[in-house]
Amino acid sequence: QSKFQCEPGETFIMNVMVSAHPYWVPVYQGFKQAAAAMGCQTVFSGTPDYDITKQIASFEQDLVKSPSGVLLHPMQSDPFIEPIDRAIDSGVSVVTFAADSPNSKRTAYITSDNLAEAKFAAEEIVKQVGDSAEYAVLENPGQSNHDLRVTALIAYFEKNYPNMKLVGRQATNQDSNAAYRATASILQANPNLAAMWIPEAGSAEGAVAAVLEAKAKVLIMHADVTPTTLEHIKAGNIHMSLNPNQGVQGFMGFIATFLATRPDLFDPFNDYKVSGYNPMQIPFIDNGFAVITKENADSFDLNAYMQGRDPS
Amino acid sequence: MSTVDRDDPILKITKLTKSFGPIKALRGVDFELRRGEIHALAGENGAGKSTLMNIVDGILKPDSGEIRLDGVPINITSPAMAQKLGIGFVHQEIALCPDITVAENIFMGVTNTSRSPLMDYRALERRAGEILHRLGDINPAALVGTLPISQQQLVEIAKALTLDCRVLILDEPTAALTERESRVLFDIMRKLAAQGISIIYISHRMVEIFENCHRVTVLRDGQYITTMNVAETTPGDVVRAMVGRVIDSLYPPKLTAEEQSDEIILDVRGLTERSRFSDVSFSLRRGEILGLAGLIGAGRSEIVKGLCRLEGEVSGEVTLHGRRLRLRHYADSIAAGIVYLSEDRKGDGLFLDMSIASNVSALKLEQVARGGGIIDERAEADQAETLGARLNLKYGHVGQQVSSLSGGNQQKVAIAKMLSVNPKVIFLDEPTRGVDVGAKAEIHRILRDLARTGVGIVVISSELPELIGVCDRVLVVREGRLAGEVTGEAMTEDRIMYLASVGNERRLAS
Amino acid sequence: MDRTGSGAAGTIRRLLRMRETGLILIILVLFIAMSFASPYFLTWNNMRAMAMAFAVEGIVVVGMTILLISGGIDLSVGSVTALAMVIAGLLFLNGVDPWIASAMAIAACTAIGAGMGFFVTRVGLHHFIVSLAVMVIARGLCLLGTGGRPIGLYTLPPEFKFIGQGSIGVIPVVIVIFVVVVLVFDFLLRRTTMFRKVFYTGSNEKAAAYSGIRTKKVVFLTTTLCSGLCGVAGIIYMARFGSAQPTFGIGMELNVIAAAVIGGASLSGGTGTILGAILGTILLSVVSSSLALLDVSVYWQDIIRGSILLSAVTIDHYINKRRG
Amino acid sequence: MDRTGSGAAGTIRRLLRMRETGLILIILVLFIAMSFASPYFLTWNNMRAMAMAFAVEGIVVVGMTILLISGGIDLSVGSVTALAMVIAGLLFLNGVDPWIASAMAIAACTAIGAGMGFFVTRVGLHHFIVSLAVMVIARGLCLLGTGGRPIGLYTLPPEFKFIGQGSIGVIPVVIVIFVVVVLVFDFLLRRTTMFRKVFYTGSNEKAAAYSGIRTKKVVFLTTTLCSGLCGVAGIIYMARFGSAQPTFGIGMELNVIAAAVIGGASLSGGTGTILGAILGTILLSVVSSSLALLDVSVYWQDIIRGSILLSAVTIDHYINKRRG
Ligand SMILES: Nc1ncnc2c1ncn2[C@@H]1O[C@H](COP(=O)(O)OP(=O)(O)OP(=O)(O)O)[C@@H](O)[C@H]1O
Ligand SMILES: Nc1ncnc2c1ncn2[C@@H]1O[C@H](COP(=O)(O)OP(=O)(O)OP(=O)(O)O)[C@@H](O)[C@H]1O
Ligand SMILES: [Mg+2]
Ligand SMILES: [Mg+2]
Repeated sequence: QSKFQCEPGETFIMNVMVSAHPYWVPVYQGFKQAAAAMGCQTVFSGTPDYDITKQIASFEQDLVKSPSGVLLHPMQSDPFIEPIDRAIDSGVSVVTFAADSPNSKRTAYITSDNLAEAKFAAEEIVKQVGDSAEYAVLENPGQSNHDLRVTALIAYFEKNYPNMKLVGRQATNQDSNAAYRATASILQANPNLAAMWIPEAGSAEGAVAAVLEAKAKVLIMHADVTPTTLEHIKAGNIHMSLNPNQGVQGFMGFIATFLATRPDLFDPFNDYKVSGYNPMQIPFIDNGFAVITKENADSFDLNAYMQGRDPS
Repeated sequence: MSTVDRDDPILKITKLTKSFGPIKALRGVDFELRRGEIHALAGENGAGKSTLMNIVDGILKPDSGEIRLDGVPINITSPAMAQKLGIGFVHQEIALCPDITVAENIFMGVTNTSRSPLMDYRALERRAGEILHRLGDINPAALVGTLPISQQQLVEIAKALTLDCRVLILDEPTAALTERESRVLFDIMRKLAAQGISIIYISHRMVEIFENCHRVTVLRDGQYITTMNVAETTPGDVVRAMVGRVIDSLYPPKLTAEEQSDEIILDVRGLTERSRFSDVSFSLRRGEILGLAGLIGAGRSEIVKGLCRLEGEVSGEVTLHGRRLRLRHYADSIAAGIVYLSEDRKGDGLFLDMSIASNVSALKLEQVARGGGIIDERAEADQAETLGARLNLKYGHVGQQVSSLSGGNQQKVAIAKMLSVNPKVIFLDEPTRGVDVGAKAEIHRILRDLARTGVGIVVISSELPELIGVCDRVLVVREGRLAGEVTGEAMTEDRIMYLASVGNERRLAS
Repeated sequence: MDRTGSGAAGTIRRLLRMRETGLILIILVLFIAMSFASPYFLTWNNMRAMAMAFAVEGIVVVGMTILLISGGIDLSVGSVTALAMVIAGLLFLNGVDPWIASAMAIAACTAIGAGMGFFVTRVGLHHFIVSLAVMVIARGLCLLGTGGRPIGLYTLPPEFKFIGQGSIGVIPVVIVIFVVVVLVFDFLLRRTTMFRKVFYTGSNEKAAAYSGIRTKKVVFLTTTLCSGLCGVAGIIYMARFGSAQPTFGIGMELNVIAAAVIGGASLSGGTGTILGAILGTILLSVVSSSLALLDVSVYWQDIIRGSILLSAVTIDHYINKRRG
Repeated sequence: MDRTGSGAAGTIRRLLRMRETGLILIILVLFIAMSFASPYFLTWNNMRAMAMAFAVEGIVVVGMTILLISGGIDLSVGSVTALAMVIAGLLFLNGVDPWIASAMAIAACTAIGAGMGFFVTRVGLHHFIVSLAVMVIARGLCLLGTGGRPIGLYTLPPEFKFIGQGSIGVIPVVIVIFVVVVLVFDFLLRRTTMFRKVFYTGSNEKAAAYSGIRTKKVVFLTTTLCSGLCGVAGIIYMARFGSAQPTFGIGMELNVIAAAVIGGASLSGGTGTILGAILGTILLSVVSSSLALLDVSVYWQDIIRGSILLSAVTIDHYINKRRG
């Protein structure tokens, strides 16, 4: 039997916050597929709430069940240092995904590279509207990956295309009605607005509605995807969307977690073994992102993808 | 009084019982109301009068017993149903909507059953004005919440009069009214009775019963005692039936000439509040009970509340035992020993959802606390029990919510609260509102005893006989000013009414 | 100055006596300030966009105001609105005619309101806790129905989308619906005997019951009505956005209650007007839109928004105190 | 059976008369059911994790309960808690001693509470609207101070982190603090003259004023106290997480108010106990934790959670009604 196989009954847990969010669905599918290939059991866990205390409680409860490893999306980095370290000390391997806790003892971190996304978006915008145009962003202060997507794009423009002018920057917190309101106002104040960059899909839905209503010609790019924005992409109302490769995130995330449970498989060319570290350390794995356009949009219908699959 | 049809009771109640947990409020009560009669219901506080009427109105469900209306057994389940059956009810505790105008309040029941889908505010206000005109001067467009309690009581009465009812229940409607308003009410009652409407009238005032009612039924401790024809009985008999013993003298003896002292306890000079009252000056001598008389809205309550710094921005001097007081808040007054018993026990007198004990202790918690402000629950209970016994309070245990007491007993809790602090001066605004004869005499005796020990007592009452019976001296208030003073022989109802209403002919004539 | 004037002077005097005058003045000042601050503010397009931003929520505000007047409160408005979208969306995807699907969704929301009304009036629980539980349950149903994923409804027929996206002349249909709802309920609430009972019940439930009003029925109906109007709002949102979002309206309840309270509704029942509540909605919405129009830094927006809210209610309070 | 027993029987009878008995029974039933449903439930680690999940919020619940009893309400608890973390965190990063920084942060929160108290008692606005504005403003301050990013504070000295992460014996310090706060305020509220005035004020503000109680002062102080306790909670969270999070506590207010209300506090003031409120917190928290432990599908969790909440208050209501 291969060493890349689980013991009977060996279980891995994926723990997230706001657990009903559809983002996790394909991630967990990837996680499950890798687990199935390696004969492992999986559990989807976490808290439905946007509440750090509850997520920590659920993580600690996961530990009570003594799983082999946990693939964790920590809502905030520092509060998880102590729980993660305690888990590792008790022999449970922990890998983070989509959000990190860099100062903890987690062995690996897998995510899509928000800086790469922002850079791609910036270059695409310049390609479409030229390098001296007005643009606006919507944001969600406090959510780190969204923050990064926005700030990185602004910084990239400032550095490389100084003639790009930021004329609107509004917090809409994934609320489509708030995004509608903000976009409508930005459009009023800036008739020459050429492009918008939106770090998530919920706000994009509201922004599109406002742009369509105002009959403005604004290039909209956003990250993530929902069925509605997908349809807008197909209809040409949204130029394109950058979607993290969620499946890869889950699949590779599982493998990284699995590997972390079997440090003996590996004799690294470094000091880790002698200095007591887990040699299966991977500081950063990029799961990549997909560019969704009119042409390939059909492959990103989550409802179609989930047809006949078990979400749990 | 001969129009009463003797053999055809419109309402017949047999063997009605009702308990609240361990308290048996009614134990097999019988009652019979004839067509066109005014039937008084008498009994001590807590005898079960309101409970009985609440059952007739469908507010409470009886445990057992039968109610027949027009000879037909009937199960009244809600006030709405009672109203449909033609039963109107003026409640002991005023129940009006404070955010709504007087006119709408009066016609609430009518609006409810109205077939017209639209409101006609103008017509409402006009019709409300017509009814109110007879009762007193109230603006139909005013919000009820802004009216003093006495005027609210008038609104409550006006409300019942607009109902097209066959049985009208009045539960102590005159408790906060002066005689003038009461008389208007009695006139209306008699007219209604002449039209064949049957009226149940609850009151602790024997005079009212004997001047206006045909028969009287007495309850005691939730039991039916007797029904008598008013013409064939005397107030003494009724009282004996109520309390089971004779109450000989209703009012305690007044100060004798030699007891009178020149020592001034409280001296008030030039008390003024912008629009409500001005230049009120009087002094209170040791041992005497001072009365304040006046028409409704004359400003008696306001003067006294202002003096205690409960309301308004008041100027003027207050001297207690020769020491000038600097009062800024009511708390200062309490600290100085001056307390005020509110006329509106439900609105600002009591914490209805709290226990008897914590109500009684509220004025000065330190009294039942050990060092450092820790409440001694035993001491708090003792305090309530002692004062409760002194006032003849009828209750289960001192942890009971005040809202579960009968109206008169709630009033006693309010009085107990005032007495708890051993005050130097007490202002009592309608102190015996809703209190039965026995307890009333007891309260009067307590007031007199307190006065003799040097406590200053000032009584505001709308019941002139009470003022005359209890007080050594009465000040008459008219439109926010002192209109005169009566003492000794001159203390008659006519004299007081004259002083209260001179220059106010228009209102008196209406 | 004391004589009762007729005509224009009388109208002005009556206006000044209205509770809403303070709010109207505050909004006017805001409008004037904004039209100096931004040349785009007083444009037709901006006005239209601002109105679109509060019109649908305004329908929920109407329901909430009536419920508040009757002495109730409803925390579930956000999730019930979302649930309406989800139910109608799922039915439509399963082949049901969108109009029928919408009617069924509104009926379902109304039934939820009736359920809350049951727990409040029959069981005797408090509106707060019942609607909190329903808020959680309805959100759960949204998630269960959709797996947490928004439902794309691009295939909705154009005549259905028209109610959310179309215009009659230059006026968007959404705004027409909003105005009609507001006018109808304002009239009902001020003028009909049926809705006056809502005030009586909220002002003093006991007094109302003693006058023969079936107060439980009144509360039951206002609770049901509020949820029903959430259903209507959900359908309009669905037509407008062309999608059903299971996470829609999180936190909406506070906004909606705030609008009603700013407009003079009391949390203890008995007072409130539709006009006032709508002015409250407009105030909140115009402040948000203005901050966006002026491109105020996101880190300052909340601070400014909260401060304006606090100042506005303070000023309004003093205007009313002076007047009354 | 009617004789008044002494000893054990008397204690039981007294227990049965308490308002909290219903809740205790419900929680017991839940515990028993859960220990059959999951072998992990009754483990020390699980109990510890569950207690840690509600301990700090429990301190806020204490403040809210007292405020509710006095007739107030506070929607700003979540953002004020976050603000305490942010203020203390920023001060610490700028070289202030962590204890002094914490004291200053708590003082700042207390001052915010005093500000709300001012608007409520002096200006005369409603708690709801004032605290809503403050909720928005405080959140804005958090964002402004941090740029929306959490502040990492692992350099906090270990003796400071001890209050959030340490244990005394096997008992986490957080839980010790929580228990002490609960016991102290339970005693104060039940037994002291000072806090009795809170009940009087909430029960009937006018009657309290007519009893010589400075009701405005009372309301001012309860409002201030609640915010101050949020400050304390924020500091403990900071020590526990080793970071200050500007987005912490969003939506916390509903949870906290729900806990107090489940525990018998009335939204119209005058009633409530600390014990009851804490039981309410425990109930809500144990339900959430149990659903997580049982791996219930997320799409079902909200539905079950809401239903349990509704059933629990219904059962509690009937138990209390029966008892009289
Ligand atoms: N809701 C209640 N809960 C418990 N006991 C009650 C309740 N209502 C009334 N009682 C009790 O029932 C008895 C009868 O009360 P009721 O109000 O009928 O007296 P009453 O004759 O109207 O007295 P009063 O003259 O003081 O108004 C009293 O002992 C009272 O304490
Ligand atoms: N809150 C209020 N707002 C406006 N006017 C008031 C208010 N309270 C009392 N008044 C008015 O002040 C005047 C004095 O009322 P007050 O209650 O002192 O009279 P009173 O002599 O005690 O008579 P009673 O108590 O029998 O009505 C009345 O004209 C009354 O209408
Ligand atoms: Mg009575
Ligand atoms: Mg008076």
